[in-house]
Amino acid sequence: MLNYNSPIMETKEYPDIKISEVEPILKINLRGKNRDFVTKVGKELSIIPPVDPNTSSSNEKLNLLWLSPDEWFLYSNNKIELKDSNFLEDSLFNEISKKKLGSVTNVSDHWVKINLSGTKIFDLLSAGCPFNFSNFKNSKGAVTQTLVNHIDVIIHNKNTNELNLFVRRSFSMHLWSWLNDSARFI
Amino acid sequence: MKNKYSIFSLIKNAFSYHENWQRAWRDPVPKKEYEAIIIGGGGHGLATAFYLAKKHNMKNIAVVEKGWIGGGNTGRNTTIIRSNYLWDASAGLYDHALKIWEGLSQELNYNVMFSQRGVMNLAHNLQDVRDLKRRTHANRLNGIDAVWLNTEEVKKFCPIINTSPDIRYPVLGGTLQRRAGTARHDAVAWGYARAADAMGVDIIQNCEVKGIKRNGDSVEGIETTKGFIKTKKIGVVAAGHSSVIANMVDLKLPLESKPLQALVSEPVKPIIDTVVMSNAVHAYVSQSDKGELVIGAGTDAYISYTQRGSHDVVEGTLKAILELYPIFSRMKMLRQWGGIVDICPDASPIISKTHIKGLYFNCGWGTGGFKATPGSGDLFAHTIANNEPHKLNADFNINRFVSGDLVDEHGAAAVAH
Amino acid sequence: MFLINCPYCGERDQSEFSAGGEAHIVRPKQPTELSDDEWAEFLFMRKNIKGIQFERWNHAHGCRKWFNVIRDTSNDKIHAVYKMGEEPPIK
Amino acid sequence: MSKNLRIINSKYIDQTSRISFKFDGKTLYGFKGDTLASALLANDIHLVGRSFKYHRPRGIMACGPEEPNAIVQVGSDASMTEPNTRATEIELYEGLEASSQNCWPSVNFDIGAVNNFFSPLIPAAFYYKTFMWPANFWKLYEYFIRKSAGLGKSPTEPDKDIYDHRYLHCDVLVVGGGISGIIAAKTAAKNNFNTLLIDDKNILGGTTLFQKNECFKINNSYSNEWLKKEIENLKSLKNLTIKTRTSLAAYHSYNYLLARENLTDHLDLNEKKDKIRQRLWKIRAKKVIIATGAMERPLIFNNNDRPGIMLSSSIKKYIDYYGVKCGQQISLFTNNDSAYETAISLSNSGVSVNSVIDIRDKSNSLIVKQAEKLGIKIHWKHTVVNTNGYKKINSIEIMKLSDDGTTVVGKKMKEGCDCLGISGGWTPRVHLFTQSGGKLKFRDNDNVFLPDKSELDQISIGSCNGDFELDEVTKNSVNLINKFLKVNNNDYENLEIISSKEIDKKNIWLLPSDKPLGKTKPFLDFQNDSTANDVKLALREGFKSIEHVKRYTTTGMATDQGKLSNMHALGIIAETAGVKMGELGTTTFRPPYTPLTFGAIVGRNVGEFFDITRKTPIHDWHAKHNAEFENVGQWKRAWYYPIGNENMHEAVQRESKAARDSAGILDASTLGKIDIQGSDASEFLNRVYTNAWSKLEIGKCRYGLMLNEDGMVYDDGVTTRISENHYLMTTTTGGAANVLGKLEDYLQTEWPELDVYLTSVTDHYATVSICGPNSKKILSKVIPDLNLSDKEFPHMSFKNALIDNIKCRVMRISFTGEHSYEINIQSSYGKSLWEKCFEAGKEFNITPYGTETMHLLRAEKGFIIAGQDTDGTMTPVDLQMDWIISKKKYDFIGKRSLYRSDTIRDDRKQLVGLLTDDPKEVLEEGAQIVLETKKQPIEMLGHVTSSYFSPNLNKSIALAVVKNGKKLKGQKMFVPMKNKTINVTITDTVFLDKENKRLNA
Repeated sequence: MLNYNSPIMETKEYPDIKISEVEPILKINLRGKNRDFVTKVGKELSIIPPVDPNTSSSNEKLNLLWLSPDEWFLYSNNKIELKDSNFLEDSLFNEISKKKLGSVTNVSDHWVKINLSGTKIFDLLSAGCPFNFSNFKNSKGAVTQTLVNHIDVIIHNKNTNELNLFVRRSFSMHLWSWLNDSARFI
Repeated sequence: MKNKYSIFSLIKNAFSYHENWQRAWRDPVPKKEYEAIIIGGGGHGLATAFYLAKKHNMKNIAVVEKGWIGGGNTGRNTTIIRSNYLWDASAGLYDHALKIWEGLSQELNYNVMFSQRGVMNLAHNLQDVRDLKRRTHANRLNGIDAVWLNTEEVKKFCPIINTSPDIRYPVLGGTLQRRAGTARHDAVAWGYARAADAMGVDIIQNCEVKGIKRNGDSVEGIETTKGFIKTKKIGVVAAGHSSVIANMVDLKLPLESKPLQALVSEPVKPIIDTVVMSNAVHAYVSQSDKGELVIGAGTDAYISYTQRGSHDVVEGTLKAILELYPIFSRMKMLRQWGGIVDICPDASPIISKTHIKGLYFNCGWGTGGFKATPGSGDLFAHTIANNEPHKLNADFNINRFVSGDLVDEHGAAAVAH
Repeated sequence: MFLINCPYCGERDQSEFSAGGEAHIVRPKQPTELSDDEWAEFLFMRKNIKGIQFERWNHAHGCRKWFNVIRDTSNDKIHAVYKMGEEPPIK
Repeated sequence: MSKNLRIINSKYIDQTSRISFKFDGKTLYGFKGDTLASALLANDIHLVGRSFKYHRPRGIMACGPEEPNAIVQVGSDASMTEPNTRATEIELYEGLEASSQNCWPSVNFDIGAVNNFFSPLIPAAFYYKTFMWPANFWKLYEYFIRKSAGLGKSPTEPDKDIYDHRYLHCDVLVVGGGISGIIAAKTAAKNNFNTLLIDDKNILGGTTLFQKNECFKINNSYSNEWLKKEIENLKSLKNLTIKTRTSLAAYHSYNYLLARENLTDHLDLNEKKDKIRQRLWKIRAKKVIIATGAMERPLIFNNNDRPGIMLSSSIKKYIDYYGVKCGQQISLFTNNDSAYETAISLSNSGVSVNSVIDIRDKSNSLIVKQAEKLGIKIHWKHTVVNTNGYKKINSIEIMKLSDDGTTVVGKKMKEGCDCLGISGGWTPRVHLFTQSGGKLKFRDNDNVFLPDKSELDQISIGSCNGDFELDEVTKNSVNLINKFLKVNNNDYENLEIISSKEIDKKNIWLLPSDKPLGKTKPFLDFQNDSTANDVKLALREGFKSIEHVKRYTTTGMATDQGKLSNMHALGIIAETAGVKMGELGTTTFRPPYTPLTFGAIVGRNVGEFFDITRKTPIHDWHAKHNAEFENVGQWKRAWYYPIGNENMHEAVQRESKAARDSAGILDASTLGKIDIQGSDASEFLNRVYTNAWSKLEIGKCRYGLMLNEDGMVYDDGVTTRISENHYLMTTTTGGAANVLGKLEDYLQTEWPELDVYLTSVTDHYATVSICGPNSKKILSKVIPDLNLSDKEFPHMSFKNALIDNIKCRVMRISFTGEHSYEINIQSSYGKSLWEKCFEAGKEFNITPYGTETMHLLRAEKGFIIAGQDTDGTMTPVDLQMDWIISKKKYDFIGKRSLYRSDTIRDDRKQLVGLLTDDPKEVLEEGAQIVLETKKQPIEMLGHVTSSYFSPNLNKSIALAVVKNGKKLKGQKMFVPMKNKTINVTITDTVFLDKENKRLNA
C-alpha cells in the first residue's frame, strides 16, 4: 500500500494564534469563459461560480473561490474519500473539459491548506504581506491572492478570525517555518 | 594657460588664503556655430569633447548640458571600474578604457583617485562557476588580468565575506581582476571639464536641447533653451535621456530607461579594501576613501525618468549584503538615491553613426557606463571626427539589432537585467 | 512602491505585479513577410517615452491577468488602467 | 574632577533611579530619562569627539537628530558595537558603554590634530589638486587618507539582534507628536479616521511639553500644562494608535512610508536579549499629516565650533527638561527672539546669564521685555567675532556691527563664559515633504523654505509649515486639518492664546569679523569641517550649483546630512553669487531622514529566510541517504549520494555506471509541469514550439524546443498528448515559472482567440524516473498489470495506471539514452512510490543518482541542457538540431529571427563533441578553444560547455560550441590553460550508442 505523506502534518499554538495543516482534501482548478461553463459547474457542484472578484461561494462540503475572470478554485471542507474525489474530478472533467467548455485540473497536491485561527492571525500575516486586510477581515467568504513572505498564496476568509491559506507544496515547509518564527514576535 | 595643480601650487595659494585659484572652467555664452556639439555634460560627453580637441584637433566645439555637468549618472554610480568582460569586442572596449584610467590623473592634471584595489566577482551556483570560469579563460587569452579564486582564496582576499558552506547560496569561488577598482566619480567629470575647457571647449550648462534641426538627411543644429546653435556634427551622450533626443528626429532606439538605485552607509574606518560583486544574490560593495560602504542595488523592471526606484530593490540588495557580510547588520544607511540607466537588449552599449548624416549616438551603457568613460569618450570622438567607427567600437553599431549580431553581455554586466 | 489598481482585483501593492514594458506593440501577423529592419523594429526598437506612456503590467501574484496602464514616466503617476483589448480611456 | 550640574526639579528625569554608564572608559552616573548627551553635560563633559578633517575638539551642540558633533561608538562587543550614534538620541541605560570616535590615542590628546595646523594647506577638495606624483604613489597616499578618514568602527562579528517588519494600513498618518501633531491626531481619530501617530522621542509633546513661560499661555494656563491635558485625552480614542520611539525614515510616492520603531535600545543590557531590537513599519496611508517641527539654526562666525558652543534652544531643553545646566556662566548669541526664552529659563533656574548678544538693533516683543525685566544684559547690534578656549570655550570677543552689517566697528570687548548659546533662527523640517516629491517655496522675511505643491494626499502643519508662534501654530493647524480631513472639529474654537510676537528680524548668513576672512574659521558643516571660506573657494573656482558646491566642499554630506549647514551654505552662495535664494533652489533631501540600520531594512530576511527553499516530496529520503544537494533556482535537488567517504567524482562514477549497467532512480519532481486543455491546444503548441504537434497521436510524447522571439533557444522539454484536447507539458526546473508566464502572456495578449487553458501542476506531481536495462523489470514489479511490451508501450509514449489504487501517469521517455520510465503520481504518494520502486529494484542494485550523474549520462548521449550548453546566443541550428524546426509551419515564436543576416550565417558557433587526445584528461567547463596558439592575440573559436569523465566509455568527453564547428569534425584544436595546452579533436555530439539501441534494450 502506498502511504500518504503531507508536508507538514503539524498543529502549533501561540497566544491568540493557532496554525495547522489540514489534509488530505480535494482541490480542483476550474477554467472557463462562457455561460455554459458557469451553468455546468453550477449543475455539477450545486454551487454557482461567483463572478464578483475576491469572493467565494460555499456549501457544507465545498468552497468555490474566484481567482480571476475565467478561473476558480474548488476545495472541500473536510477530508474526502479517494473514490469520491476521483468521481467528482472525472465527472467535472467529462462534462467540462471533454465538452470543450473549459478546463478541469486536479491540484489537490499542488496546494497545501494551512488553517489559521485566532485574534492575532492578521498581525501574523502583516509581518510579511502587503495586502490590506481591513475590509477583508470583516467579510466572511472573502478571497485574496497575494504574497506572504514573497510566497504566492490564496487566502480564504472562512470565518471570523479563521482563515484557510493555500500555498504551493514545494513552498509550504518554508512558509510554515516562517509563520512559526513570526508568531514568536506577535 | 591654466595654472597647474600640485602640492606646490597648494602651498603657493595658501599664502593668499586660496583667493587666487583660477576657475576650473569658463561659463561661456553659446557661439552661433560650432564644428561639433556634444549633447550631455556627463563624464562620457566631457571626455568625448576632450579627445575631439586633443586628438582630432577640433577646438571649436561645445558641450551642452541641461543641468550641471556630472549631475547625472556620473555622479550617481558606484564607481566600479573593470574590464573582465566575456566577448572580445567588450573586452577590447573596456580594457582600452582601463588602460586610459591608469594614466588619467596625470593626463588631466586632476586627481581622479583611480584606485586599483581589485574587483572580485563571486560564484554561488554551478552555472555561475561555469560562466565565470569561461570569462576568466576568455579574459586571460585577451590579455586581461583575470584569475580564478577558489573559496579559500576568496576568503583570504576578502576575509569579511561569509564563505561558510551553510549559507543559502554558498560562495563557490570567484574571479578576480587586480587592475580593476574604483575612482572618484565627480573628479572625472570635473577633471575632463577643466582639461577640455583649457583647450577651448565651451561647456554650456543649464542649456536644454529642445529640438534638432535637420535638412533632409543631415543635421544643421540644435534648438536650445539658450537659442539656436548651428553645427554639422552632433554627438548625443544623454544616457537615460537618449531616447528623448532620438524622438526629436523620429529615431527609435533599442533602449529602455529604468531606475537604478544605490546607497551609502555612514563612514567607518577601513573594513573592506576591495570591490566585491555578486550577480547571483545581487550584492555589490566597496568602501570609499571617506569610509562609506558604497552599495549598488538593482534596476526596477519598469521605465521611469524619476530618478527614484522601489524600496523592495533596496531591501533585496541589503539582505544579500547581510547574507554575505553579516557583520554589517548594525551599519546604517546614510543616503540612498537613484539614476536613470538606458539599457540595450544585449546589455552592451551603442557607439555609432545613425542613418542621419552628422548625428552620432553614444548610449545604452545600462548599469556599467562609468568604467568605460575614458574609452567611450576616446572612441566616440574618433567616430565623430572620422565619421567612421574605430575598430574597437565597430561592433557596437546600431545595425547589430537588425542583423542579430548582438554582443550579449548579460553574464558579465554588473546588474543582470 | 506603487499602488496599482488591477482592473480585476482592485488596488494592490506593486510587489504583486510585474512590468511588461511598452503596450500596443502588436506581434506581426505575418513575420515572414517582414524585412530584417521591420522585424527589428518589432523586436527591439522602443519609444521609451518620457511622459505619458501606455504600458503593460501583469498581476503576476494575484489573478495573473495582463492589463494596460497609462503612467507618466516623468513622475510615476498612474492616470488610468484598462483591460487587454479595450480602448485606452485617455488618448 | 567633574562637577555635578544637575538641578533638582525636573519632572521628566527620575532622580531616584541612578544609572551607571561608561564614557571613554570612565564610569559616570545619570538617571532614567537622560540621554547620553544630557548625562555627560550633567557631569560637565562637553568634549566628546574630534572633527572629520582637522580633528578639532568638538562638543555636544544640539539635543536631537540634527546633532553634528556628539557622534559616539556605542558598546565594545565585536558583534554588538554600533558606530556613529548620536549621543543626543541615545537613551541612557544601565551598562551603557560609549566612546569618542576618530581620535587617537584619546579624545583629549589626538595626534590627528596636527591636521589643524596644516589646515591652510588643505582647503576644500585639495586632494583633487595633489597626490598625483609620482603616478604610482596614489596607492600609498590613499592608504593613509583612508586610515585617517572614516568615523567609528564597523562591528567585526555577526549581529546577534533580531529585526522585524510589519505592514500597516491607515487612513491618516500623523508624523510628529508636538502640539500641532497632537491636535491633528485627536481631530482625525475623533472623526473616525483610523489614525496612526508616531514620534521619534520616548514621550509625546515636542518642545511645548516643557514650555513653562508667562509669554506662552492657552486658556490661562501655561502651554505645557494645556498640552498635557490634550495628551491625556488621546488615551480614550479607540481609532488612534500611538507609537513613540518611532522615527519616520522615508516618505515614498503613493503615500508609502517607512518608519523605524526602536524597541530595545533604551533597555538595560540584560533586558535586551531575545527581543526584537528594531521594527520597520511599512506604512500605506490614505492621508499623511507632517508635523515634524523645526530645527534651530546656528550662527556662522569665526571659531564657532568650540566645545561649549551650543544651540540656544538645546540649552533650554537641557535645563527645562533634563534639569541640566550646560554651564555656569552662559552667554547667548542670537538674531531672533527665541534665545530670550532660553535666557529666561536659565535665570528662572538660577543660572547666571552673562549677556545676550543680538545682531538686531532692537526687539520690543513680549519675551524680550520679560528678559529685560529679569535684568538680563543685552548687547544690541553686536556680534561675536571670535571665541577662545581649545577643549572648551572660555571667552568670547564681541564687537559692534556696522549699519550695513558687513563689517564690525568700535573696540573689541571680551566676555568670559563656559558656554555660548547660539540661535540663527529656525529651519522647518521639510525633509519628508521633499522626499515625497513635494516642491518647496521660499519665504523671504525669515529666509525659510516651505512646503508648496505636492502630488500626494498630504499636508504639513505647525512649524514645519513655517508657523513659529504659538498662536499661529494652533490656529493655522486647526484650520488646515479641518480642511484636509473635510471635517468640522470645533474643539479648538475660540482658544485664548497669549503668545509673544517676533516683529524685528535680521539675518546675516556669514557674520563679519575683525580679521580677514582667510584668517578665520567660520564653520558651516561641523562634522565635515567645511567652512564658509571653502564655499567661497568653490564659487571662485566656478562651482556654481548647490549640488556642485556640496560635492566639492562636502558640506552637508556628513552623517547629519547637513541638517544644520544647508541653509547657511545656500545663503552664502546666494550672497556671494548675487542671486535670490528662492531662485537658487535647495539640495534634494534623500531618504532616510536619519541613518537607518541595514538590519532594520532587511528584517528577518536573513539566514534561513534570506531566500525561499523549495523541496520535493522525496527530499527527506535523499537527506536520510546523505545526498549532497545542489541549488537549482530556489530548489534543493539531490546532487549525488556519496557512500562512506566517497568524494563527488567517485560517487558520480559509481552512480553513472550503475544506471547503464543495471538500474538507476532519479527524483525528477522539480521539472516544471503545465496542464494544457482546450480545443486549440495543438495549434497553441504549434505556435510555441519549433516543431509540429497537430499530428502527435494521443498517448504519445514529443520533445519540444522553445525559442525567444529573437530566435535563441529558451527552454525545452517533453510534452505528452493525454487526450484529444489535453496535453501535459514539461519544462526545465529553472524555466518553469518563466515559461508559464511567457505562454500566458501570448495567450492573453497575442492570441486571445485561442481556446486554451494553462494550469501549473508542478507541485501536484512527484516524478520518479527509473532508467537502465533493468528498469522494465522493476516497473513490472511496481505495476504488475501494466503491459510493458515495446509494442504496447513503445518509447515516447505514455499510459495511465493505478498503483495501489492511486492514479498515476507513466511516460516512457529517456534523458539518459537508457530504457527508462517516468512515473508521475500525486505528490503525497511520491515518497512512498519512490521507496516502493527502490524496494522493487534492490535485486537489480537500483542506484539513486543525482543531478550530476544525470548531466553526465545525457552528455554521453549529446543531449543539451538549456542554460548550460546554451547561453541565450544559440539557435536550434547552432545546436545542430535543424531537424526540430518545422519547415511546413507558417510561424512560431522566434521563427522570423532565424532568418536574419547574422543568424543564417553558417559559420556561427555550433555545438560539437570534443575528445581529448589524452582520454584521462578532463577539460574544464568554460575553457576556451583555439586553433592557433602562436600568433597574438589568440583567436577564441569557442568554449567547453559540458565536460565529464565517462565511466561507461572510460574516457573524458565534452560538449562545446565552436565557430563553424559543423564543418570541423575531426579537426585538431587546442584548449590553452593557464599552465598548459590541451590537445583536443572535434567529434560528433553523440558519444555513446549512436544507434539508440539501448532505448529498447
